Amino acid sequence: MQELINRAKELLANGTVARVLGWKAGDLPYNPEPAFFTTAEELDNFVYNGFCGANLSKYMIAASKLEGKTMVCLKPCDTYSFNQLIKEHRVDREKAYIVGVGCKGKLSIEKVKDLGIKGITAVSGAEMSDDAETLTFQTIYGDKSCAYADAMLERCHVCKGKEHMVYDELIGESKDTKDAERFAEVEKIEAMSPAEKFAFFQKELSKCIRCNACRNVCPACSCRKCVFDSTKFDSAQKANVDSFEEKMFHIIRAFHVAGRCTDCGECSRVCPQGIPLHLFNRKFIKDIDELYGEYQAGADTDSKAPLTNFTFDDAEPSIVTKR
Amino acid sequence: MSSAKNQAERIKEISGVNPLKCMKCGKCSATCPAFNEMDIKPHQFVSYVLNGDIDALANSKSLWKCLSCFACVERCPRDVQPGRLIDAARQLVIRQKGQTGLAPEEIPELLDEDLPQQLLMSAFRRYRR
Amino acid sequence: MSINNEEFRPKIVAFCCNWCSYAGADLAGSSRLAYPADVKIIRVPCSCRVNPMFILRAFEKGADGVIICGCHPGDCHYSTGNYYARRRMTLLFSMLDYMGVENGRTRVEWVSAAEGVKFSQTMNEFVEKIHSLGENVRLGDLRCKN
Amino acid sequence: MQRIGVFVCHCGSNIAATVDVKKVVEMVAMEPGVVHAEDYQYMCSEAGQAKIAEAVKEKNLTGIVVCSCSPRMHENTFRTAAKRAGINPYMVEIANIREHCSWIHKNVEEATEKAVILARAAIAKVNLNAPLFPGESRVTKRALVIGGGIAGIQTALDIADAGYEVDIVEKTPSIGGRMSQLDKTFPTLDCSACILTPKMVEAAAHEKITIYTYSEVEKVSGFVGDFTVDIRKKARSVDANKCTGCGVCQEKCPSKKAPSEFNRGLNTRSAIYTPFAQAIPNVPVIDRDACIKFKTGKCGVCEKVCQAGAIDYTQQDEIVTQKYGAIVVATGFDTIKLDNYDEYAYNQSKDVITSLELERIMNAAGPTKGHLERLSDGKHPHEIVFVQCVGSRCSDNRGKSYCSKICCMYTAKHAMLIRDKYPDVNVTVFYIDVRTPGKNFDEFYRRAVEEYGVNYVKGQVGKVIPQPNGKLLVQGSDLLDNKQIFKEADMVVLATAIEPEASVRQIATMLTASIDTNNFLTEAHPKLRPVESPTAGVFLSGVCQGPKDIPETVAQAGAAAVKAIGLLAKDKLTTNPCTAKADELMCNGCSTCANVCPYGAISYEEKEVNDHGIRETRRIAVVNNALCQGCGACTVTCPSGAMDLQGFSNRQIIAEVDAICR
Repeated sequence: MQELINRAKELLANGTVARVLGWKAGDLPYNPEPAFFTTAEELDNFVYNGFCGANLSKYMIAASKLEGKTMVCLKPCDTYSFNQLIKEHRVDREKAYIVGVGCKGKLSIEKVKDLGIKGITAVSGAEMSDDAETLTFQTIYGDKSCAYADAMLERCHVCKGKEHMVYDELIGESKDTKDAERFAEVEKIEAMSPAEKFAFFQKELSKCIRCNACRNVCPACSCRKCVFDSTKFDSAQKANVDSFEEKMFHIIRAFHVAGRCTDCGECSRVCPQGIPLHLFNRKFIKDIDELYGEYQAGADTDSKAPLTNFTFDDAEPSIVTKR
Repeated sequence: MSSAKNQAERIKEISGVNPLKCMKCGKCSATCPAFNEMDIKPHQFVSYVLNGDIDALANSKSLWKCLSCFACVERCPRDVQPGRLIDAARQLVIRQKGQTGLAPEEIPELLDEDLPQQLLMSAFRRYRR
Repeated sequence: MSINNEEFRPKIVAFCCNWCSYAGADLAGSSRLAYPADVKIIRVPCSCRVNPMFILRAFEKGADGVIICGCHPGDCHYSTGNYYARRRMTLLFSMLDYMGVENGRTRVEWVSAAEGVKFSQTMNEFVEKIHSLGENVRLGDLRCKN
Repeated sequence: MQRIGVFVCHCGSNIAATVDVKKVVEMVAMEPGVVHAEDYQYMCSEAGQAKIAEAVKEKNLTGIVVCSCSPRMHENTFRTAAKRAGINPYMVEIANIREHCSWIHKNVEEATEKAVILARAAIAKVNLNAPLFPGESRVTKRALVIGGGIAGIQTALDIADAGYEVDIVEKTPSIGGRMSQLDKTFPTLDCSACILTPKMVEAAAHEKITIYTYSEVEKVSGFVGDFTVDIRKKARSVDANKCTGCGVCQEKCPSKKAPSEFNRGLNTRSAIYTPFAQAIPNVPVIDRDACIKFKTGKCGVCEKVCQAGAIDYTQQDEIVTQKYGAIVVATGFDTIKLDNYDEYAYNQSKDVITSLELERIMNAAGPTKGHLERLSDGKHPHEIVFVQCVGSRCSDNRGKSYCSKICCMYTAKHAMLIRDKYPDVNVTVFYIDVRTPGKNFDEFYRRAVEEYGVNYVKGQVGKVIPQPNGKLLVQGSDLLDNKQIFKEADMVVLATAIEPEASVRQIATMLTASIDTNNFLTEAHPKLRPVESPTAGVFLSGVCQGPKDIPETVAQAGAAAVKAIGLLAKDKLTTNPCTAKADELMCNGCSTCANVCPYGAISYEEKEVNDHGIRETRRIAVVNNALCQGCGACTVTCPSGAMDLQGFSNRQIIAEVDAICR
């Protein structure tokens, strides 16, 4: 972390960048938040640890409009999102100085809490430099600990790899934390009966409070004006009644990002209700991989996206009933 | 009359053939190896069924002269398949006669070693429904 | 199909592309090839104009089935529209299936301007299928409030 | 809110017999926005249109809904009527209550209910319509004719005579097509070559006509008035500018084993060849698959003997790119393959031939120099059997469901010519029906029977069995005598079904012209627009549209030419205003829409926008209205919904959905 701060100060000092986009400490030991830093003094608040899950790519849309370059800290999986935004002309590569930061898996405070660890006052073992396999917590109920891997975000268990897809320089070591099958959860649902599937999604979606956190954090949901806020489809957000967007919001959102979603998992991470929203996106990814060939959004900036492409002998929609 | 109509419907149902598709080209009769043995010719079968003249069909020699070789079925350009109609008429007659069928246990005894396979198959086609 | 007032009368929306399927429906009409009145056709320029939102909207408003008809692949008036539609609809249908919505409620069929018979047959089949599935409750009920 | 008038047409009894039009009027009058509703016998009539004008004036209408036949039929009529009445033509919507309602339903209550719903959907849409204004696009005053048979030649001549440039693209080394392969023509028995050759020469000599033989259309882009076409000129290996057409190369060529396409493979030709003596251009091509020089590198005889030095083994395919305002398809036909018809023994006996092969045998330039002889042993036949409808009128999947139309007449011709030239030959024709509609056609057929003694037998042939003695045993039925006939014939001639030339499917795809399951190109309207494809600017000439004989083909070729001329005579075309349009404030500039646009109509501009007080420069999608054809692919692919289609907007379609589902 210190290496990062030093480098950031250096880049600010020599005028390479006008600001730094990273994380600063939050009000609790486990909730650092994205932040811009413009001076060396401010950078003393910079943090980078296991709780810095936030994908900073989307902030670069706004930063691309600012004067001068921005140093942005991107984890390996964040770089897919950044590439995808380059492809869609939403960020300016020239306005970014990308520091590819090391990552050994990010942590989910929900998972920690689920392990029965509550009332946390301090954490150790989450620092980037630590190679500790164990997290130790000081809590108001005494010291507690758990395995690092047990507290990781779901997305880190299906890690896309430790390589950065785009960067100007790399700082820190990364680790491939994949220890589960990416589509295992999707397959589990696919194997259910229609009634079970329906019950599953009804239960999950019933939790939704339409806070729009998933949409707001999603790097693919970068529209200037979301269709759900527009009058063009008669689907503008209205009172919380039994209306179209209430029911269809998540299907439509998943469809809108299909072929563009990098599976960064931010939607599920930020959902205050704990809805596994990635299951929608990942279903599309699985279908795309199976029907149209493997495709990883954001792995490059020039390939044709699956939904803006076709082959003459693509599967017919009736394949859905046959599979 | 109405029973004749019913019988014609029954034949259509058993055979799965739509005699209205016939364009009266006569290729069935042109191709039939048992043509000379028949009093009602294969192409006429279609019009007999169309006209509901089932009694004549039921009493015809042709019904029992057809070899079920299905050459007419094979060659018919309109998918009318006169062979299937004849087959169906035969079914109808047999069903009306009632208990003339063989009991399964009687069959092995009746089978001749030298019986051509083709004949067996043909009988199979004829009686399988 | 006999109709009595007690019977379930499905609401079925058919999106037909202007160049092939709508013309096919016209041909079915001028050839007097009947299909149930439950089917109502919306004319779109091309199957690729059909936004998944339209389909979900229809279900949300009470449709029991939605069918999308376009030119046969390779014959699209706009060259490639139906290829895009094919991918979109495949993914959408797969998603609906994944969420436990009976997949028989959605269908894509390629019907050319010359295929009046196919149009009528397709609609008859589709209506029959919807009848067998009964009223559509699931889609309208996806997010139950609690 | 619009002020909408709804007009419900009875269409005589076509609609009124199944739809209670009065009830429809009553129901729609209550719809929001509707200020006027009436019904009338024939809305499309002069009087019907006057009613619209009257209501527009009296009720100050801003939108019109006509409940009538398909918009594909009369949308234009009512748009024009609206325009005359002073309303923007795009404020009209049609509810199709005939093809989609009255004609397919029998129950009045049910049909009326549906008609009301369809009308409501149209009303809901009109409520959201906005006036649209067509743009203009230019017309390139040049036509392309694909196919150099009699259809293509005639179309090209007619267009050229009207003063426009025409290019003919022909796949084979010479123009002339199937007609050049025919010996005589019915019902006059003119020599085919004698009437065709002058036309070929005229086309070649015409200053407005450019002929690309041995060439194929490779790529088509653009739209009516402004097509861009890539033509692949295949390498002839002969320099057309130097070649004098002396023919020595063909004589001396040592490779003479390639089957002659012109003679239907009945004999062979040299590797360097012109298909036939009157070929135009009279410039040979080297068949590189047959040429010894190309296969082994050794030979070069043609190069040595060519006085003009025209042989060029290094010649490459060349792509010519040209712009056209109109395209005429005249790709013609071929006979079907008989592989599925084993019963006729076509593949087993050389003496079972197709009628087109008989044409070549009868022709003086054919494989037998015009002598009627058996191809197996060269013997003179005494008994010939003709079989009609081979592969035509078949509803099984072996043949074609349609009648090939020309066979009855050419068989009568063949029978007559054979009986005339060789009175010792017995001719029997097995027929299902003899179809002779056409001027002097039935008389012609009767002459074959009455004057020439051709034996017509009503019945089909079931099997042709080659005999050890070389004869062909024909087993057929005589339905009138109720007999089965066995006839020993020396030759059997099959009236083989014709089908569209196989390459037409690819061409149709390139042109986005619709095509039916039999590979015939679809016409814009089967009765009223028989020579136009539904794709604007594409016209149909000859058998590519449906089976026809020479006079019909020539007539249709002329009609297609007139349609093309009508288009080329215009300086500007009005373009469809139902084009895509991006909402500047919503557009992300993400380029997704451009990726799916088949016309390259979308580009991006850095544009200064004012988004509720925020002024900034943004990358914004801009649609070129002249290029956009209004498919709507971009509208669905656009993640933000910024892209919308005028005339079929998201809100309009959703309003229709709501109206239907409510």
